[in-house]
Amino acid sequence: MAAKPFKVIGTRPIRHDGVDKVTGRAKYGADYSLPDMLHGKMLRSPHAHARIKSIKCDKALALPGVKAVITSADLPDLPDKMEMAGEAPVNLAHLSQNLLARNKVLYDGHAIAAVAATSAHIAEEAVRLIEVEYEVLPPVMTVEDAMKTGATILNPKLRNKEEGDKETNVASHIQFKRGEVEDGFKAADYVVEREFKTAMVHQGYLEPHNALAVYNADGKSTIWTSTQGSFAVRALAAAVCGIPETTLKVVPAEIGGGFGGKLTVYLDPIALALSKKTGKPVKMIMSRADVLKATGPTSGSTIRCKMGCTKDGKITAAQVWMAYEAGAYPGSPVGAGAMVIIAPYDIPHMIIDAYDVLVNRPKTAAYRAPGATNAAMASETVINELAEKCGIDQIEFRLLNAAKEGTAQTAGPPFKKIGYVECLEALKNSPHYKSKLEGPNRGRGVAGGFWFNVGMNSSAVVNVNGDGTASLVIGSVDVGGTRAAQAMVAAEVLGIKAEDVRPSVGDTESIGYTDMTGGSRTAVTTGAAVFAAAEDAVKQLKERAAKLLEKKPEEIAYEDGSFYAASDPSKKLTFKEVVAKFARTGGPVSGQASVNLRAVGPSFAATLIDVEVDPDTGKVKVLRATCAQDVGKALHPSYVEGQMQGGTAQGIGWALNEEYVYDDRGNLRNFGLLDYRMPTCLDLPEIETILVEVPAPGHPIGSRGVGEVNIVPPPAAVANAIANAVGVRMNVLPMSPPRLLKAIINKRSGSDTQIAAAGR
Amino acid sequence: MATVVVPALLRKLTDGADRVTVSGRNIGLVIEDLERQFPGFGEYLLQNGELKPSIAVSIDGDMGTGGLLDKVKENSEIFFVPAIGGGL
Amino acid sequence: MHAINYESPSTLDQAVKFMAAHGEKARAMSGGSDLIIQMRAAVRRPEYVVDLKKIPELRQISFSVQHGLKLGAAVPAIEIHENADMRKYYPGLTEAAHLIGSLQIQSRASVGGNLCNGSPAADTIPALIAVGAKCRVLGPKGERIVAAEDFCTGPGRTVLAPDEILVEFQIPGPAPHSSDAYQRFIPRNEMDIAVVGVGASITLDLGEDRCTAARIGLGAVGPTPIFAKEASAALVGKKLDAGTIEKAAQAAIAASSPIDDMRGTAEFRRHLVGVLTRRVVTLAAERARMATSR
Amino acid sequence: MAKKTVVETTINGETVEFLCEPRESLLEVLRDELELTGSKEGCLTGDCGACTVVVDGRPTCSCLVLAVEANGKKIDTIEGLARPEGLHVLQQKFLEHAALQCGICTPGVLMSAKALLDRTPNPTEAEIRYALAGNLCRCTGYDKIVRAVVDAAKTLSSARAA
Repeated sequence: MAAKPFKVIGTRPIRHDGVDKVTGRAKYGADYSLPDMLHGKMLRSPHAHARIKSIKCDKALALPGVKAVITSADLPDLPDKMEMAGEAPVNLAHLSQNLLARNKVLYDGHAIAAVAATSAHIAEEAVRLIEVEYEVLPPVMTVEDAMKTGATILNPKLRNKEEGDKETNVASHIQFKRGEVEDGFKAADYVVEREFKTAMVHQGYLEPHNALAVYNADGKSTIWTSTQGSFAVRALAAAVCGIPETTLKVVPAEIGGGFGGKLTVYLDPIALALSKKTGKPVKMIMSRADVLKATGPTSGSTIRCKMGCTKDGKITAAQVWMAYEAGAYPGSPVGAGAMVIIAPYDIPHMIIDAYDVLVNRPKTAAYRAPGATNAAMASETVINELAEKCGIDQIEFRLLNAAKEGTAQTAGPPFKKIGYVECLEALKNSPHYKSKLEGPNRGRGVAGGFWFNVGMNSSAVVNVNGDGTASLVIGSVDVGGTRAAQAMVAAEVLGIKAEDVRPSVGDTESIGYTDMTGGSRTAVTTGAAVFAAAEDAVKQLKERAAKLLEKKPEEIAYEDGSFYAASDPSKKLTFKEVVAKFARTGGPVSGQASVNLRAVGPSFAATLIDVEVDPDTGKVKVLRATCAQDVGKALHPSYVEGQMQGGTAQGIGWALNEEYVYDDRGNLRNFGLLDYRMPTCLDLPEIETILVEVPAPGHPIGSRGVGEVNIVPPPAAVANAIANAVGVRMNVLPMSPPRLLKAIINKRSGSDTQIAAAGR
Repeated sequence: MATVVVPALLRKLTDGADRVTVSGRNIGLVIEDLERQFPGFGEYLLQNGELKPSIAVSIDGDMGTGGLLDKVKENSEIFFVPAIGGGL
Repeated sequence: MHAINYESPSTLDQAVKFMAAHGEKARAMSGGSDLIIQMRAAVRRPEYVVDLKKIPELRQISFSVQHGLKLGAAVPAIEIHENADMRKYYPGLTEAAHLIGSLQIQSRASVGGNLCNGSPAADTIPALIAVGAKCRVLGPKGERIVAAEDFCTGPGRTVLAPDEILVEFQIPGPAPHSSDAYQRFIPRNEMDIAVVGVGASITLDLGEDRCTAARIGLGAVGPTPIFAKEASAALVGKKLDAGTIEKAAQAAIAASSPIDDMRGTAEFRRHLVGVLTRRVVTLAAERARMATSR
Repeated sequence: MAKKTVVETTINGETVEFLCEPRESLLEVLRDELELTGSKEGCLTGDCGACTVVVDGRPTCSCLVLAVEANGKKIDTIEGLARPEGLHVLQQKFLEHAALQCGICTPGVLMSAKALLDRTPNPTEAEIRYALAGNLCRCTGYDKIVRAVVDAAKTLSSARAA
């Protein structure tokens, strides 16, 4: 199939859900309502670290309109170990305690109680009437403080197995080792070692978390919610509430952005528990402040990166120490960070030590290529310093060391066919790189990035209609246009127009198990499921055609929209002719497939960014950006470009102004979109995209995940551009005006340009 | 005999060896053999009779199902790597 | 949000009477782009919200070169920017108003609301100080006039008594060869609160090539916006060369007393006061040079 | 508790009467009372623009307007942008240029763009970016949104010329 030229894949049809979304008709989680519905609101901790001594709810319950108040006492106490919930490994005790604190609050905004009332306003007022007595504990806000001996301990159950079973804030230590790193550094002519600090940042989806839950008298319940994974919500919400998983139906609403932050649950189990207690539907919508204080951020980090190379530019060794903020419970993406930080390069000797560290900040969640962007900020800027020392162009230097098919990945297995070299070549040959950059305080920077992509499980059903159209049901939530891409895959296999396939996202009872939309897996794995389901339908149609042509099914070929027998090609039946007769040839035709995809093509990107620095204020203007990414095979190029532009934009925000700012009491200061500064329309240039297509081995279409890797290079590319513009090497994210100005002033005064991460 | 590439922190169990040879026609049997040769391996890899959720297996460059029945060929190359999920 | 009552008087007299009756429990609102947010966050919990937008005096812009400008306290920022006289004769005050939030906010937010909210970082206040705005305040005891630089008494606090309302700004007509400018520093290019804001008005004697009058206002570098007297004086009677402007910039830095917060460090803010004072004085002087004698 | 007030307003050309508490925002009433859920809640502080509607010809954050203030006003929401004959040119261009991904910011962006083009038929790219600065989009990087508005402006002005 992949050999034949595609007819539908690679074209740009209007997305099937488009009209609903430009007319305001598309229903997102918050747009659902039920008769007699209550509204839920949460009480959250004003302290970063405290013991809860008592919770009094009587005043809140006395307020007219209040129907119920719940605390962690209303939820089952779950086992404190990693388990599979559905298909996802999760520590249910930690999950449950993060939704409603048990005994201890571990961050500013940690939920303590939930109220259900007849209006949202009444619920808010009731929350103010709940009285909580705290014993305030000292907050631990940085990985440095958390790893100190004698540090305040967040979770006494956590033990350091490596050092005599002591209490610790280090949830895990992972190490990767290849060759003898000291030998590698001996062989180097140049060695660069830097320490980097990157701030905690949020995914920043515009739609706050929401949930509408109804628990019925028969013990069956339903949740409508904006999530990246309806089956994950089913598993996690049921576990937290202590009900059988399959008594819960989860209906995925349209979702207003996720970027990894809507893979887990926050409100869903709470709304369900409130519904169970009141017997009425309960709707919850998070405030923006709660979204920032209590959901999703990805880890801030401290990374020490040392690399050496020969004078002709061959990297000989890399040594990395990295510690990521897990937040209040274990689970930072430091493992992934460790496996990507030097993965784009063929380095004979390396050692990487990675630590997952508890701090009094929100439990981190996945964010687009989790752990990779902070990691690349370190490795990709050190690489530019090495390139400068060698006097080699920054793209050429990367080409000299780029990973190829057969290069060992950090964890050991060799890469199959990958396209990093092709991305770098594409960037090198781009009009952008060939253009001259003139003017004072302007600079140009390149960086590369790698992300795995995951396979996991997907299901799809293709129902062929008598009029020659088809309906497609998938379990993958559509965050950015994947529904259209899947319809195109079905259309390609069925030999009909993309417009003639009507795709829809099924709920947990109308489609087979499907993992979350995440890990850049949807176009790839669900695409493979749709491909197989459509082939299943075609196989059945061949049998029908065989009856009509009075031939054996195995004789029947389907090409260019018509069925015929090899023995008699003159007698052809069109797709429409065959499906029109399905009732008389054996009934409806419905193709189905469920896949567990394991060979998944990882993706690489390389990004080129021009900046202009205002040396008086330290403010950076991004003048031009170009992203080259290996997408395997683009299904719908417009939405692939959109992913690349969106990831680049988020990466630029991370580079320049986005950060969590906590005061010394551990309270988040910037919990609104005024002071959590995501890029506006005026902060970004036109973002150019180059789609590099190196087909992924083992995939029916050759697609690779396209959603994530594009966020990885920008911060390092901006840092490299700043260095090129004003000669200062930034080792901190974000590179906000006060920090860059300080570096520029330090450089003028001749002092070390390696600035402290402190201060804003 | 298949080859297992030993995760860095487990090389203390194999007195530093980064590759060891094992017998067994599937991952479950391979882990049994590892435990026999290098006591402690099992505890690191298994949790109540199943592969730990945090660990993935790569056999000859392809990710395994996460189950213990994944086939292992003569002279297969096996890696135990941290699982990359969707990010829960 | 707590339960509120909404009142929308259509005359000054009704408004004054209502505030006199409910002052302590009432909060005046014009655009609401600060008050509604504060009520949602339970920072302010008034029983009565008094919407002043329907009072004609608070919605007018009347200007003549001779008599100067009367700017209603509740005129939305966007109407100020759309007014040709405002853009021509008070470009600094106009650009300050045009920097409040997004267009969606400017369709509601007013200069009066911006001042009464009492934020040290409010964009229009340094610009009001620069043009020498006087604030006409009305209460049960009658009317009083307060200079813009004397209006704020601390973060979120002003000279307004609970039963008083701000009616309008009275701004002197532009002298020949005079103009104003306002600039702020923000990390993004829109949708931010000023890390530092500086407004300046400059009057020139072109024949003598010197500055005959100057006023510099500073924002976000103290508990209230600041009238930088010494900085202004440093320009008067001088030729506006780099040296003179640098003296003013240093005086402005000396006049500022910033703090560290999430939006910037004190050190960074002091530096920016210098940068922006140089830029704003230079820009205002250029405009004044262009301004034909009227 | 304050008693409810009757508000009479014009929404998408239709006279509409509704009953609301003084503390309810225009956004709440549009979404919860009138079931016009096209306007979205993103922040309730006027920083994201997802709730943008056009009030008397001006783009406005409906989360920062008390519903009682809407009395006697003319309000246009995303639900009124398309006509029975078909989509508004802006809507058509957003689809053609793939100027949306998750779509949650799209109604607000479209209403801001509509207000811009009604006052400024031939905006520069800078004017477009300024007019949309109050509408955050986290998915697209704005690039395709700007292209779509540029194209829509061209199409509209050539239609006017013809």
